[in-house]
Amino acid sequence: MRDIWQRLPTRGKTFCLAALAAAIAAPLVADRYLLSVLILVFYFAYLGQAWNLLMGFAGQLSLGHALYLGLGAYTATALWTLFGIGPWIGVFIAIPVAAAAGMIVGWLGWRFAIEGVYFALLTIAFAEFTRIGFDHLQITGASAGLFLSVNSPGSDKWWNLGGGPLLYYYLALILAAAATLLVAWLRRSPLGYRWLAVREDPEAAQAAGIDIFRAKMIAMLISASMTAVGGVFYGFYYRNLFPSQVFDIGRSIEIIMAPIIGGLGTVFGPIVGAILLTPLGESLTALMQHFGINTPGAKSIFYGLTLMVIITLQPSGVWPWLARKLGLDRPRA
Amino acid sequence: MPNDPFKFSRRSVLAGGVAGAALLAAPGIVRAQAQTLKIAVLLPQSGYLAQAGQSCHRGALVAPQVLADLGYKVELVHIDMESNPDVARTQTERAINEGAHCIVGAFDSAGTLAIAQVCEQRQVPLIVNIGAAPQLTEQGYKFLVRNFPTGGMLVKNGLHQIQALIDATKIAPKTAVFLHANDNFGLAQRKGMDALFPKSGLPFKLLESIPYDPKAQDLSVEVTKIRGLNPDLLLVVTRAADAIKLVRDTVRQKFQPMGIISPGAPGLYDEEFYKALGPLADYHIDALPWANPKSKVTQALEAAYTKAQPKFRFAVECFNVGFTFDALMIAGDAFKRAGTTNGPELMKALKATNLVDHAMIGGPIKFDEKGQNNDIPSASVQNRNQTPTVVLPAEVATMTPVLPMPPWQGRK
Amino acid sequence: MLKIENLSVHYGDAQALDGVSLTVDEGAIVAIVGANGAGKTSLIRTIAGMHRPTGGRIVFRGADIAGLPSHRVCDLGIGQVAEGRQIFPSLTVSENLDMGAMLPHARPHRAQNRDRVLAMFPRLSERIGQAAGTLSGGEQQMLAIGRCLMGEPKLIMFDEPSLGLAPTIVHDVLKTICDLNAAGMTCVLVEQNVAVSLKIATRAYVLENGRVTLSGSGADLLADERVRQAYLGI
Amino acid sequence: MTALLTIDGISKRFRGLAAVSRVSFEVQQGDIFAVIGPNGAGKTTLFNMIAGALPPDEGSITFAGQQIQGLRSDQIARLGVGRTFQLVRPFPALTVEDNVIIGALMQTKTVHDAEKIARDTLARLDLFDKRAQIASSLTLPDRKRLEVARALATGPKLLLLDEVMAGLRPTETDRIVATLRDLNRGGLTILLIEHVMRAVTALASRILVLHHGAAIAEGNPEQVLRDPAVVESYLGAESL
Amino acid sequence: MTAITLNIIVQGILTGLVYGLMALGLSVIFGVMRVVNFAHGEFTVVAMYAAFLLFDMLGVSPLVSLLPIAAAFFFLGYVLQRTLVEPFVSRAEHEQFILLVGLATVVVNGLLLIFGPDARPINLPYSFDSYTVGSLFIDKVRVFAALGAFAICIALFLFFRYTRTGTAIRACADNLTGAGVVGLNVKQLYAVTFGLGFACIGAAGTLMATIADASPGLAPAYTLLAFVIVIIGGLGSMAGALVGGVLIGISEALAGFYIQPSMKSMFSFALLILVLVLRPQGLMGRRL
Repeated sequence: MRDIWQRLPTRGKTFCLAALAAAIAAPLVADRYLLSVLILVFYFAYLGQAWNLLMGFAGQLSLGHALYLGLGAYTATALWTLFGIGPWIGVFIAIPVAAAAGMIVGWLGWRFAIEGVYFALLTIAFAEFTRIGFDHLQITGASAGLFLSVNSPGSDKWWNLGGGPLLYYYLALILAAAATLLVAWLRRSPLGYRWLAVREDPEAAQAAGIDIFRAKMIAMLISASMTAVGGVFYGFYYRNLFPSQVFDIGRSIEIIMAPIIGGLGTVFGPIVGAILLTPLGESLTALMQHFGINTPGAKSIFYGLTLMVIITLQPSGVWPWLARKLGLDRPRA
Repeated sequence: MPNDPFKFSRRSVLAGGVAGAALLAAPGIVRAQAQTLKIAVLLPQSGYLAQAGQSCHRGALVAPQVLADLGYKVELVHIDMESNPDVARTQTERAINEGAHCIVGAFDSAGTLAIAQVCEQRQVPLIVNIGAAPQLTEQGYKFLVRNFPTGGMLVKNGLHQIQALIDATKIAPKTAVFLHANDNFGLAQRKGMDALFPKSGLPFKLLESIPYDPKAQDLSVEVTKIRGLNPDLLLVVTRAADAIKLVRDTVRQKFQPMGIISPGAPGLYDEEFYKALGPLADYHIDALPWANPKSKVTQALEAAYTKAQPKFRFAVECFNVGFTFDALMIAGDAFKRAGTTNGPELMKALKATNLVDHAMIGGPIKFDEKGQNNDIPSASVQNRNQTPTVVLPAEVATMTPVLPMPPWQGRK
Repeated sequence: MLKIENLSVHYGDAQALDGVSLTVDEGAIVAIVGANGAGKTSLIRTIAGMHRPTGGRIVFRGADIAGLPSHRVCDLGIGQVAEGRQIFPSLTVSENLDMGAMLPHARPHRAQNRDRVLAMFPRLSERIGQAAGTLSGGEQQMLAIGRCLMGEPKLIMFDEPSLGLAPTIVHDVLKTICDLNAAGMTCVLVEQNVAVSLKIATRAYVLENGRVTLSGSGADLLADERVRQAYLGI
Repeated sequence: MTALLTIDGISKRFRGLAAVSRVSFEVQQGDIFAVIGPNGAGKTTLFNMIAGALPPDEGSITFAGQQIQGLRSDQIARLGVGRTFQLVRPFPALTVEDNVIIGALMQTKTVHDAEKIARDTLARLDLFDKRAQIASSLTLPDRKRLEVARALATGPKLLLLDEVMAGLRPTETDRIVATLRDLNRGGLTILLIEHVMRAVTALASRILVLHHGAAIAEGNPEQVLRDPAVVESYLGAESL
Repeated sequence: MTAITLNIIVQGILTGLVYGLMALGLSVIFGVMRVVNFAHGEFTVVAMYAAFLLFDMLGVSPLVSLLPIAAAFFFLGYVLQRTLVEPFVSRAEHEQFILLVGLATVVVNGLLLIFGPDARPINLPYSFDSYTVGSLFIDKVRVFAALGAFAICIALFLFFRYTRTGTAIRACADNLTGAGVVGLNVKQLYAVTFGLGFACIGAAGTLMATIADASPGLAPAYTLLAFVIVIIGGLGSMAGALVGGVLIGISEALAGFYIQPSMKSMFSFALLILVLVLRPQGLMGRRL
């Protein structure tokens, strides 16, 4: 850990500390709306880190992370609503459930040498398969949804992940910060090096003694587990779940936007991406309203155009470019 | 050099960012003791619920003038929640920051519950215009009222209407099949059917309940399955686009039931349904809450609507428009009685609502302790000359019901 | 006919060719020898327009063709028999030949050229409807040469034409090159088989590390101790 | 001396073409063994089979007393066989140092130790000053050296080198030769494929000549290079 | 019972053929350029709207507007490739993905903005007719659409098989280096390929408009459906797209009938997973 810190250039250290301090202090000055936006920023930064681990570091494209998000969310909320098992315990059941799903996807994909686009489509297929499955799973309310009450005993207590925006704000902040630390640490760990090798050249990695299947499976394990924790947060933040919402391919796409736009395979990319994209959407809404434009869809058009422009101009993401500009760059990890 | 293209736009990006940040941070506008009630209307105007959301939105657009004429002072902020709970949640926060005293929305259950979280914490009342998931009023939200029937209530009233239709037309169906979309609304109705049909005493047998995937691309297999069962009545819960596919395949497969009746779901009377099916759209029946043609409020609303939205027909839109309007009127009424925009007091006034004159049929609007209005009866609405027409109950009907429906062949 | 001046090529940040200059006279066979990775294939592909040079000039019959796309270069009359033959395995022999004649200048004479090629390589006409991937290595090499001839080149660049072929077939291939040259075709030959290529070459260049380190007539280089040492250690 | 690597009658066919047929030889502990032959002779295929990248169709490969044919390449690497690729394959987007650390992580569990090993190895191969560069920006000779460094950092008992001198200048070749000799003196067994005869003659204690997949000669350098069959296969048909 | 089963299978085949045609465009583009068009469904819906407009304003039957729309889409695809997609052909998959997802977002919301959310039907005189063969009911429009799909597929097959441009495109797919070696104009051919893929989308969308109603909401579902079909049939294989479509059509029909309609696409995804695992190149695809 200390190693990571020492490796940062001085400007980077200042920058990190300042950003963290600002984030911790934000509720003092920010209003509730800004907080709710920041909650989303951290939430997407966190999920982006989880996905980035698999794609950015281990080089495996998953377009079905909604699967792990949904399984995490459903497991924890169902444990709470059906058996009164709180989320702090439930999360430790949600993680293995999602991780097991990840293992199945990974095992099927990598054992049978399915790669690139084909692997991506396999992940979509699993997510969609599960979505329809949950549409018929009566115990979690099937397609009619699973609901968490707000006034059952203890449901408003922090130990049951209930409460005001500050709880969710700091929780999301802690998740995002912890995920970033974890990713930074993993990046400098033997495991991280193995992933990079697998991403760069699987055959050469194998020749260097790396069991690439195992390396990919571990990446999937961690990524799916992290995503499941994000799912638990989602479930308790929104307090209702519908298969068509959480397992939707749109969710998966949402998760991967921030890291790609921010900078794939970088530690700060997912954060930068989330900081850009979520407020971009919100600002567009606000701007539209400000100028009295009430044309449904117009905002999304601008959003889509922005994505196209960014990926055309900065294919490796905004962060590497930004880091260069701010003098914070080290060679891309 | 490779960064040059970006340099060009940096300034504009910066400008956009600053403008965005300024808007994000816009401080809450003075709130207390306002002369008008500021209501934020959150609807899914884009995304997968756009069709219904935009229909509700048209209702919200004409409401302020009508309400002003009725003596209610409201000011509306229209927000597109994009069929996305994330957006619903942040935009609710923003709307309240910018001075909204009350929220109306949001057609979709997931979005509604995302809004409910915020409203509960900020003690700002949420009036659900449309949203049938029974759980909305079962989760213990203290700042939520719903002037819309639950899935179970819709089915219960719908089954009553079917009995009334059988009585009125003297048909004697022996069998029926229930087809429903397997989404949250459809499944809520299915649960209602499973619970209520056996107790309803209806004189026919329910052969099977068939769920279909609302994302499926065609319904020909479903129709073939139904044709194999050959029921007298086809009871359906569909979305508009699916209803078109359903009727088309039914006609193509030359299957001729006595009637296609929805026991409590919209879907058989949208404008796109008429446009797609023409004469074949006629004689299908929806049993659901409807605008009361005899009510003065409804008449005023219709007049205003017809003027403001010449491209749309009030008769077709009155379900979405009417419920959205009523939700706004409930808010305006509570404000009038409370005399303040203060959330808890407004909420107290809302709970004490006893609104006699409103757009949709039914008695005075009242809420139980959970915030549910339990008195929202259904009417039987039959498509006649490609217009939804109330045929039952008799006191609000403008035509008499026709069953069995005329055969597909030879319709003009 | 072809004059290369100070040509440089980079792949990303790595330099593949560094200031290469060479001349190919009309009717000559010019051999380019060098170790694997010395830049021979990069040179050929850059001339052919498949890579963009980062510096230098490629003058073909008086016009600078550096940076032109490959289809334009081919149309000017520079043909290529590429390393690894690069035939289209799932297309038939006939279709492969046709693809050689997609160049605008060669299109009108497709039929004659085809007859000529098939007369030159009778084996190909026996297999005309067969998928090219099913041919033997030698047949594939014939097809690659035949396909190149369909484009009516003025200059053919052969990149390792004997690679992976049995000795008797290597002999055939080299003989074909000599025959073509005798009929007036200018040839550039990159060949592992150093002795033979130097022997048939009128002029030769030794490429090391992206640079030309030796040049001279084929016979001179064949006698050069440095060449013998570099390639045989004797 | 005992045989570290024993190849016994291995063959490999691709679509009917015999890339390697019934090749047998032994590499003794502490030897530098060279495989030469013209392009397309099957040398790299042979290497790939030893390193586990390709399974042999028949025959056996014994390394340090254990049969390794059919094992995955990473398993073989962990048994102590390091390799380089003919077409160099460093991890392009990573720094030189990170490339070597990845190799070194096979010997050690901690990144800290791996870094130390990597730096030593880089110093040995004259790449220390370039350790912070991105691998894809290196020149070809540097990439070749990096390839060797990465293989070396895994701490192999047997090092398979596939044409690492190709494209190097004579002085550079001499330096690598010296380095390899040094490593060999330290106990490392080396099996190399090489075209640069200057290096082969300087290094190898035994040479195997492959031609069209078959072994046509084996022996010490003087014998082999005087063999007319070898000269023929190498210089090609002098008569045309 | 058997009659109904047969009827369901026939329906499945007909629907499947049209789905197959819809997937064809995706397959053509991927097979040659290795670019996955994530905006596939969106452009299919654009074609549906085009067919709707021509029918609504000028009364042109989709069976007639098929050709002009396909031609216009060819042009659209050609231009898109030349301007937007070309720089991305050799880029990483995820970059292509973001570009095309961005494009899809723009297209689908553009449609919403222009046409609104309502479904737009094309009511042909025979929209509600069906052929009765014994106890089978076969929809006329489905028969026409399936025949159209079949014809287009054959035309495309002939184009690729027997024209020089078609052969050249196959050559690019077969060996890109080889294409450069013989001097094929790869960029041009790629643009033609993209154009052809789009022409397929145009034709498929037009035929689709006769059996389904155009609405923006359809787009993502179409993209997904096309993926499933193409992977099952084999990305890049023309016959595979039709086979995949028919297979999906039949399996969904049977699963819908014998198991439960709402679970029918689950079987498509299960089939997809099975094919990916057992035969990743797809049923009719070449080895990867």
